[in-house]
Amino acid sequence: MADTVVTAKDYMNGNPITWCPGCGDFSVLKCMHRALASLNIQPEDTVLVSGIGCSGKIGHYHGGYAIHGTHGRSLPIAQGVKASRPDLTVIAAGGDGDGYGIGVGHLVHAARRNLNITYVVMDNGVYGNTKGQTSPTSPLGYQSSTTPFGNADLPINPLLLAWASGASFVAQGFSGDAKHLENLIAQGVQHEGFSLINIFSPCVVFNKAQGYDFYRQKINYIETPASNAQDYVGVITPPSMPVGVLWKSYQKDSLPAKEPRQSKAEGTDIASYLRSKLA
Amino acid sequence: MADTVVTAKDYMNGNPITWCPGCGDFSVLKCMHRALASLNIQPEDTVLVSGIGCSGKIGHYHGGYAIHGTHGRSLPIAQGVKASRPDLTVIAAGGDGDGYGIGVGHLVHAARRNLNITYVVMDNGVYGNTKGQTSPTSPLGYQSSTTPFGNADLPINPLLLAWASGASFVAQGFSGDAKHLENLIAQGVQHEGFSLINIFSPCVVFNKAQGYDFYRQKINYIETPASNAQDYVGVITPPSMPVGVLWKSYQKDSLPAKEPRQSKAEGTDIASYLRSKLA
Amino acid sequence: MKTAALFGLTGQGIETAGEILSNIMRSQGYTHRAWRDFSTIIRGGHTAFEIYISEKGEEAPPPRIETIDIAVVWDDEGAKRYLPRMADSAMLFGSMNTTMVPEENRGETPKLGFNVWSLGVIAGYLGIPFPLLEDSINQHFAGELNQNLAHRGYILGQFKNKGNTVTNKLSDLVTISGNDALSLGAIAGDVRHYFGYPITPASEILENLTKWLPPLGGKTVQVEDEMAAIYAAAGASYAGERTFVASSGPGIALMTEALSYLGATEIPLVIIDNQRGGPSTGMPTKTEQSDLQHLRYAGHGEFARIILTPTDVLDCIAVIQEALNLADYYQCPVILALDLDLAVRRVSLPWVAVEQAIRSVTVDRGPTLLESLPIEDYARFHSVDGAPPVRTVPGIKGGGYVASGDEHDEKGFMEPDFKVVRETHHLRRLHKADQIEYQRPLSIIGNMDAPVAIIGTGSMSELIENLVKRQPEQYKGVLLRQLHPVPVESIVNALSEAKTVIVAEYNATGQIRSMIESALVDRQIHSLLRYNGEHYTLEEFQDSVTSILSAQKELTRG
Amino acid sequence: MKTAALFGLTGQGIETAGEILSNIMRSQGYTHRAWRDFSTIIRGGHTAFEIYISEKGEEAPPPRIETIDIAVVWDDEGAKRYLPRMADSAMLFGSMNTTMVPEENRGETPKLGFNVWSLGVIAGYLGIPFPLLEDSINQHFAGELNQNLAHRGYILGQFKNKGNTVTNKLSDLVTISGNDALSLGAIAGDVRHYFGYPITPASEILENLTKWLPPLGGKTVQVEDEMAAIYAAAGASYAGERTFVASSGPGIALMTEALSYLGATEIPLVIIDNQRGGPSTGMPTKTEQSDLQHLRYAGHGEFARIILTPTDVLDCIAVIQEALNLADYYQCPVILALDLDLAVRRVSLPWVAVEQAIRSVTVDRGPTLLESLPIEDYARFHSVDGAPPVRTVPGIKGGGYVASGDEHDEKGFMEPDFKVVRETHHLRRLHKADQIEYQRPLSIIGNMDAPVAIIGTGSMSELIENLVKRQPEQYKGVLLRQLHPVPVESIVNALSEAKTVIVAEYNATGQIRSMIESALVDRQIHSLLRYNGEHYTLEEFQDSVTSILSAQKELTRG
Ligand SMILES: Cc1ncc(C[n+]2csc(CCOP(=O)(O)OP(=O)(O)O)c2C)c(N)n1
Ligand SMILES: Cc1ncc(C[n+]2csc(CCOP(=O)(O)OP(=O)(O)O)c2C)c(N)n1
Ligand code: SF4
Ligand code: SF4
Ligand SMILES: [Mg+2]
Ligand SMILES: [Mg+2]
Repeated sequence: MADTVVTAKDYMNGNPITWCPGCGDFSVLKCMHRALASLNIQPEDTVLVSGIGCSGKIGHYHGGYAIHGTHGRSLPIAQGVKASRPDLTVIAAGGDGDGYGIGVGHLVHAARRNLNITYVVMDNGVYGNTKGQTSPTSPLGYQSSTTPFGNADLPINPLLLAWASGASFVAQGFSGDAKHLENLIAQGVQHEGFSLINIFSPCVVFNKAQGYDFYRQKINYIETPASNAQDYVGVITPPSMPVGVLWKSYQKDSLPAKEPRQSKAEGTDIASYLRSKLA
Repeated sequence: MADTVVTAKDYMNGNPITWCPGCGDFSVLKCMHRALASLNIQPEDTVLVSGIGCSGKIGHYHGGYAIHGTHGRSLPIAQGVKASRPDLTVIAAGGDGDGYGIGVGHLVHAARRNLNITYVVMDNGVYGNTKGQTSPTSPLGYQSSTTPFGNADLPINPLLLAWASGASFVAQGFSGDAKHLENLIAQGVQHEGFSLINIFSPCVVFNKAQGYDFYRQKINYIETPASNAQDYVGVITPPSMPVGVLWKSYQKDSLPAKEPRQSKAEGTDIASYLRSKLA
Repeated sequence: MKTAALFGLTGQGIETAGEILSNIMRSQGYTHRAWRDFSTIIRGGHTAFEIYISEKGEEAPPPRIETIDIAVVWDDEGAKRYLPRMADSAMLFGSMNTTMVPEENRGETPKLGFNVWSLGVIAGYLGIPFPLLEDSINQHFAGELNQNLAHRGYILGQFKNKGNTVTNKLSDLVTISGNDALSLGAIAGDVRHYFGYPITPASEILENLTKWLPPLGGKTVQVEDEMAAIYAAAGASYAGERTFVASSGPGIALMTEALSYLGATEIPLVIIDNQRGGPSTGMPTKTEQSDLQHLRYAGHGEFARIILTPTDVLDCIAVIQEALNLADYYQCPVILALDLDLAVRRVSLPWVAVEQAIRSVTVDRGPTLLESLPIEDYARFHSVDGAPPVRTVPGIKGGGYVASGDEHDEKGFMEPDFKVVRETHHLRRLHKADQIEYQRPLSIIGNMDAPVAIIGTGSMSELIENLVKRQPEQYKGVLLRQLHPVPVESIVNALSEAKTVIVAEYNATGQIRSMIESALVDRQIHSLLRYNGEHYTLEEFQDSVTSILSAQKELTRG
Repeated sequence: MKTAALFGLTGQGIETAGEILSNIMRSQGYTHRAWRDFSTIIRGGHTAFEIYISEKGEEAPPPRIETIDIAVVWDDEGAKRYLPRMADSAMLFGSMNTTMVPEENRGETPKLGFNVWSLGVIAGYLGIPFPLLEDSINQHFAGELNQNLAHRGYILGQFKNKGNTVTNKLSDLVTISGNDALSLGAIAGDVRHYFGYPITPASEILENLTKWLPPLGGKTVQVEDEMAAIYAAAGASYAGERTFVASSGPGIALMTEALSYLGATEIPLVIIDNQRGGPSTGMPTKTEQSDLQHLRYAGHGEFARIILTPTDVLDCIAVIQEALNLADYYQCPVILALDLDLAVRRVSLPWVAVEQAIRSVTVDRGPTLLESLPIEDYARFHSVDGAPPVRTVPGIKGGGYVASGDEHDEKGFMEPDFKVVRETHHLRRLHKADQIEYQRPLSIIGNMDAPVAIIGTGSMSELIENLVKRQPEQYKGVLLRQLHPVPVESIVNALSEAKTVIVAEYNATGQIRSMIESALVDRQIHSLLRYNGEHYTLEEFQDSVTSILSAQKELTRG
């Protein structure tokens, strides 16, 4: 349906944006829309499925079709859309708590199922929306209302986890570098399979320690994805904070190719077809 | 409470065992009991928490305390027991569907939380109890009633996944080698932190392709755990089917050490204590 | 009617033997109904197969009854179970393990050939031509040993054949279970995608659709759990594709949060609960109707839903199609509550009846906008005069909107003035299905003016139907198909002059009775409850009904 | 009573200002109640703080009322909201952004100093000595700018101080919320371990216990989701440790499968649902009582449960302790249903009252066997004369057993004869809490012989109590604390001669009314329903009651 040339603006729906001033998620929204526009995908052919959290509100600002799901369930919903409507461009989006905490089981299975969807995680290392509790990516020692004596649980390394689950495309970006991020998202959308894009997207209210400056100082840009497992593990092992496309394998959508949709109206007599299936 | 010397027999509770003749799980039960006895742990000081599946029935044959949980929830239950009663030896046990399918989110978090529990997975590459559907560890191309045209989802590699989630002890065993397995379980129980023991435990009814002979031919014994990430990834990458203790890091239980349990009865006046907490 | 039973251990192939027998009877044109007693033990638990064969060429399969004409048992456990039910104890056969079976009826048979031997016995007794049996056995189990066993059994059974012969009764029968019927109906209802997770007794649906959808350009996905299933289905439904989910108690319970989400977002979805014995994992292979109040209320907050309960296998075909239409129209969860017996009950019946059920409902997408007409200023949740709002699907230009579980206004905007939208949008969404337009809320069986009405649904229906057939002066049946919203008027009309009402249900608390209470005022109400997981035989059912009524008489007298 | 309101944007520190004000009033010995209007928007949404201060030295904090004595607003949105509620519109203050505020009441204040300035205005008006205010502000916000802002505000407010002076009214007040009360009660009830997952409005409980448990040798674990929370709690409870879970709608819905599991295994557990606006994510910062039927029925299959509903902040302290005792005794899920307003409502009240509530209940573990006495032939689920079975905990020799959600016999064995155990074990487990021994099923407010009874619970209680105080001849109140099993007799007795009953609840379908219907027969029943998420002021409530009754009169006349 790509008949008209679209711009990022066409993707806005006019809803007032209620993130805090300075929140990293503004940049993610903008980059996503720019990436989609750069690929000339029509807004009505996109479905953005988001989780619950500050990050999850992104669905409300998407001028195409959007599903604002429940906490941790964006990936199952997104896979449901894609499996039944492969013609659509499907993006799942949410926070670190949503995706790596309550939703991490779905991430593992989405990665190995490898449907052609793009998963954009706004990783701020905190539960922003519920006012600053420790999240699965909060660093060791992180102090918050739920870990006043310091976080003692090893943080999740999304790059390692998604890869270990079989993700065919893993990238990391930073909302402080929009040009780079836009390009990552575009690559993720173009990748034919499951792609995870983890984005350092600062929460300027509840996680001030991991703000823009922090990331600017720590991140290292990677130009080419690792070519084997050992290299990959080397590249992503902390303290390295790589950004770029880090892993890419060229498997196709792992499900059997979808044949064109048929229905009663389109010829087959369903009753006769069903009779042939019964003993 | 280790006052008497215990034997594996003391761990049996006399309930009739209803696994199919030849099922790999018999050996797992026996090895677990032998391992516990070898460590001279009293049955009443053990809690075995199992999931739902053929494998999950293991709880019913345990002569100590046992919780037969729901599908996929053995790890949360086990962690609840351990966090509140660190004096107990806590083992979680279940199947590949239970632990790597519906329950995989809990596995990821249990690994990174690193409580001192041992997780024993009877991996038969199939849903035995519901009569032979494809499981998360079924190989690519596996045919079953739910994948008659061949499984197209990348199987989960539990060794990689648990490790990527931060597990401090990862081992793999084979129910066809009881001596070896008993030793693995004993090491897992002794490890102070979360230990995963993935066990090739054939389902002789629904997954005949991955039977005892199959494993006997494929497995390779590993004597020493890998000393770094790259080595580990090398050791566990298919087609290698390593058995042995494959990863071990000496972190202690990651939660702050538990102070001795107090209660109203034991001195503190709770009301005064609480007053001190209020403005 | 002829009835036969087979009893042995799981792993002995009792189920397969049952299937072969059923197949033969089907090909011979006998409508029939099978009943299976499942064990959770894969190898070594006791299991039984019973078959109820109509001899009169009736189209409707017969119900489960008490009297067994011939039974073949592996051990004394089986003898104990079946002797009390035998019309003639001389018709009990068994292996050499048995002591209670007449000596001349015992046969040498290895553990793993027992099923084939038994098949022989029953086929001999029923007068099935041996070559027919031979063929069927060859298809399933090759080897001379099996042929010999079958033959030995056949001789033994034939000996007791008192003139039974098989003649073609009806042509073109098919054998289907409740789960098969749901699968057929779903496809007829335009479902092409299905997301499922195995669970007894709903796995069959996933397994059927996995085979049946791909040639139609559809597919199934085996997902990681039931939450993934219902949310994926919600995604597909949002995307405009018809789908549904099916599970049983534990899996349905895991879908609770999603029910509320579907309610809030008005995404249409059909949810099937094949109820089994609860609570928790409970009795996974036993029948129960004990999730009904849960299905009525599960989910936080307040939202509309519809609950339908199919009454027999054939009915499942139509009901799921109707449910898909209702979901598209009312844009809310539509729940189908079956119980295990109905879900796994296998019946043989004429294909024409099945075909008629398949064609009985037309796909109606309601106010779903599937064509790509450009829309101006679309408001997804805007209703004109209370009618259901128009729903777009992705791909339609100008139809984009956000479906959010956060409270929203008619455009889907999530930070509305709650004081306004709760009085408008929320109330519309909440009350939209308080009254539904549904043509078949219940079926009335028998004479309108019978003094006692028996109300029930699901697997209970066959018992009610056949009891009414036996005593039409005394009883009439009301088979409930619409459980919520309660079709008060239809029930009151159906009960008409019946002053005494028995609500028969498979649970311990009388859930159906409480749910439809407002339709039962001023009647003498009794509950007939069973909760041990086993489907009644007709005679057991009749006895229970009779004793309830005589207790009432006692009371009236006393 | 004196009332003050503060209105601004999230991120402006309105909440902190409110806390400071509350702190000062507490330290000055004024019992009071705070009310907050939350926004889901972290920065930039509108938010309000209201404080209701008792001047008469009453021990019980006052309710939310309509009349506001002084309000300070950031913008005209606030002016619009509060003008209609002002006793005297000359008492509306605001920033320079406002146009509706009297010019002389406007002050220059930066966006981020507005809260401090406002505090000054209110403190000046209330006659709080400036040094007191200065101290408090210094503790929270250092810097001269803030002092200046506070001072400028103070001068402005003082100008309108019509003789308000502060004197010590009561000594040793503490300020606690419903969530604080639950946390205190839990610790008093011997809870030392807690597994929690953040959610509005229950996160505070996790946050409190995280600070308060370690010195007692306990701890909290922030788990990955609500299923992990409830299953971990089940594990701890099985292990003999007292614990509970707390969440709100979405999280509670995710616990549904576990409810059924707890029911089946008879593992004691207390579950707290701080209800917020539904369905789904709904209105996460607004109050509602709309999960009640869900709480009553959620979970597949049939099992016993108890539902209690605390009536005010102080009550929470006792009720959670009682709930822990009931759970240990009846060995089933005991659910506490609060609504958001009660959970987050902060009140200042005398410590002695809190202490009394803490000490009012004694820990009673019921038939839990905590001592290591060797046991012979222990049967975990064996009941003598229907009494709850003895429950062992790990470590007790000979007490080992398996807790299974699969149906089992009295020893816990999972392959029993269902026909036997369903009539014995299952029925005992199902009906064990049909009648419970609970001393405080409800509280009666006012005169027994008032003609109109108002029934309600949770946040509604303060309105009922205070309306009864205003019109004792007309109304009496029945504050329900035991919702399920329905305390029919207690309700009937409480209603006594009241022919007219109003059931007041925060939902759209009258859930409490339906649940207690059997206790309301032969009365004229009315529902007072609100579902827009905002807690009534007393006057709004009174108006609603009055209009319901006048409609009734109309009817009677007409
Ligand atoms: C089932 C459920 N549990 C808890 C919540 C409360 N909740 C809302 S957002 C959130 C966490 C958000 O953290 P994250 O995903 O990191 O998003 P962020 O706000 O940081 O962008 C939680 C716990 C919920 N809405 N649903
Ligand atoms: C919530 C829920 N969903 C589904 C089921 C049905 N079920 C029982 S066991 C099982 C899978 C068992 O597979 P696995 O964990 O590999 O154990 P195995 O039987 O192979 O030992 C399933 C899906 C259930 N009991 N509960
Ligand atoms: S609280 Fe944090 S994550 Fe949420 S909108 Fe504000 S800055 Fe962003
Ligand atoms: S079905 Fe398979 S896994 Fe289950 S008991 Fe039998 S052999 Fe073991
Ligand atoms: Mg976050
Ligand atoms: Mg398995």
